[in-house]
Amino acid sequence: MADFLFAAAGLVLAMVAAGLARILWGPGDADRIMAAQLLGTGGIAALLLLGEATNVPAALDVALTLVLLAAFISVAFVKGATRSEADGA
Amino acid sequence: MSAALNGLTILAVCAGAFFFLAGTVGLLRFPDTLSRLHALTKADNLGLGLVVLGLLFQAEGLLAALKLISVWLLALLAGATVTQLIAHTARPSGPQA
Amino acid sequence: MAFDIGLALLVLGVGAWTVAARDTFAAVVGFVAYGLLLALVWVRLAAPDVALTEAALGSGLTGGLLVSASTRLRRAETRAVDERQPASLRLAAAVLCTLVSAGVAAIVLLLPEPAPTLAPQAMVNMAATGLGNPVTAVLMAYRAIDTLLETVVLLLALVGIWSLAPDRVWGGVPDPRHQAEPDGRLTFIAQLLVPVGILVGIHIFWVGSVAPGGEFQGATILAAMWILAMMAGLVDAPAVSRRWLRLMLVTGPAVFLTIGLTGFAVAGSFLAYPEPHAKLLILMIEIPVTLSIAATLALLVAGPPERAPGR
Amino acid sequence: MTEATLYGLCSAALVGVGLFGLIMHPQPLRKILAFNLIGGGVFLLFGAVARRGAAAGLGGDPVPQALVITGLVVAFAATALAVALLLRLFQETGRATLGSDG
Repeated sequence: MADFLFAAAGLVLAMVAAGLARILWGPGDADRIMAAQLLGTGGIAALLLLGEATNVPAALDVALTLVLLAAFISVAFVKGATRSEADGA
Repeated sequence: MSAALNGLTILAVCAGAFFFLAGTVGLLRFPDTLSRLHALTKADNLGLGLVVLGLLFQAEGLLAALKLISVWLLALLAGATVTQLIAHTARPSGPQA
Repeated sequence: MAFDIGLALLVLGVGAWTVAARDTFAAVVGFVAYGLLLALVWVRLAAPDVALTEAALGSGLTGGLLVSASTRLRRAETRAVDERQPASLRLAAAVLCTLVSAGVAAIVLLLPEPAPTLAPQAMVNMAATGLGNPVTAVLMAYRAIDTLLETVVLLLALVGIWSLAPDRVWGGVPDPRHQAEPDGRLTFIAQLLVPVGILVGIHIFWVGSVAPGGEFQGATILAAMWILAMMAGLVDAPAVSRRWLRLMLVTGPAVFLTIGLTGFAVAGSFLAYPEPHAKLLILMIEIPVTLSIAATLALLVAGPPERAPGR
Repeated sequence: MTEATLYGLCSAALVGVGLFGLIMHPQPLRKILAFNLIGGGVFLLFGAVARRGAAAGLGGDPVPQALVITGLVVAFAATALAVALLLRLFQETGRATLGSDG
């Protein structure tokens, strides 16, 4: 079972890493933030699988932290983008 | 019993991995920002949800199960709302519908 | 092992992208991804406490800070686009950096065998503190002086930031007032996340005595939730000259210092805890320190005052 | 090769990559990013050393791990101060570079 979960963690991470190519292309900031968000959810899924495979229960707390902070970063982006418009006006 | 639970875990995790694949392909292939957002939210919600579901069959104790479900619910709700906010910045005039 | 090689290559790739990207915002997004992957690496290295800190602080709070800074600096950046260095200089720098990398790599490969470790001593002494998490025991007992100085460093950085305020807003409110969004999406997400986040933050602080977690990780989550509430317009940032705020900032280090000094009287040296009460004393330090750190971290993100102190 | 050695080598490469960015990028924000990249590499080196010191039923030596936690907090404080300085520079001059000719 552990081997399967481990392999699944690697698989999810590899696929999401391919999504990172989106960061390279852009073109907009929104695309980049989306790619990071996909990496975020994929990373969290990989982390949960990894934690179960290697028997690290604290991985759950790390995942909770990542979810909260990922939302925090996205909101910081939205506020920053609107503020930048206000600065420029 | 444990074999059946393991089977369910494998099934759900594989399905979850498939949705991550779909999300990645969508993100790479779809032509415009808003349809990419659409692809992304599917991957977010279903991929992570199925992985969480799969791991629930292995969870030891109520607290661990609760944390797993909270991770998914938070990702779901925060993801959906944040995606809408990002859609706003992608189109500064704001969507009309 | 294949997983580890893939993860290490991914970390390296994202790190290289952070340096190579032409666009600053793309580089910042790369950095956030880098932090997330590092959290995975820390789990692989059997350091869940560090993984939590990396997720909360190294990637999360730092990421938010850099994301908002880079979106604000957007307009300045377009002017600085083509400031490339000459090829000869790039080559020289590349050679230098390769040498540094090779040096560090050589150190890694030549590390002594068997590896020196303080783990057995840490385990033996952990019993005396009454704690169950060796990393927390090291932070709060064996290396308590580091932890005390660290809380002071945070305050000094905050003083530095506040001193950047222009005269007319001296002692004022950091951050412009955020209007609640008319359609309420941001308000909704904040009302949802903030209470859950506070709960998670307290949980991670509380389990820190027996399981991975602790004051810095918990405080970081609390700080992020405070900033989130400010950004959504749920609460306004306080004027930095407010007395309750100043008290909140210094209480933690002050209590830490007081208990440390009492150590001279009751246990013979600075920051020595009398044995039967060690756990209680550590908790008495940790609770105010956590609150102080949370407030300090949030205000570090909020930046220097930008509005005159209101009524 | 153990995973400690693998991630140790990874940390060595990260330090080099970050140092390159720190030297070559003219924009201060990129320098701040590169500084944090180097920080990640150095902390990872500590992590590799800690992993090698696994003993007494622990997966790693807790002392270097605790030092990394301290280091992460201090690195954050330094980053926040640097970002505040940079934003203030931008407010005053409308520029976010240090070049004398710009």
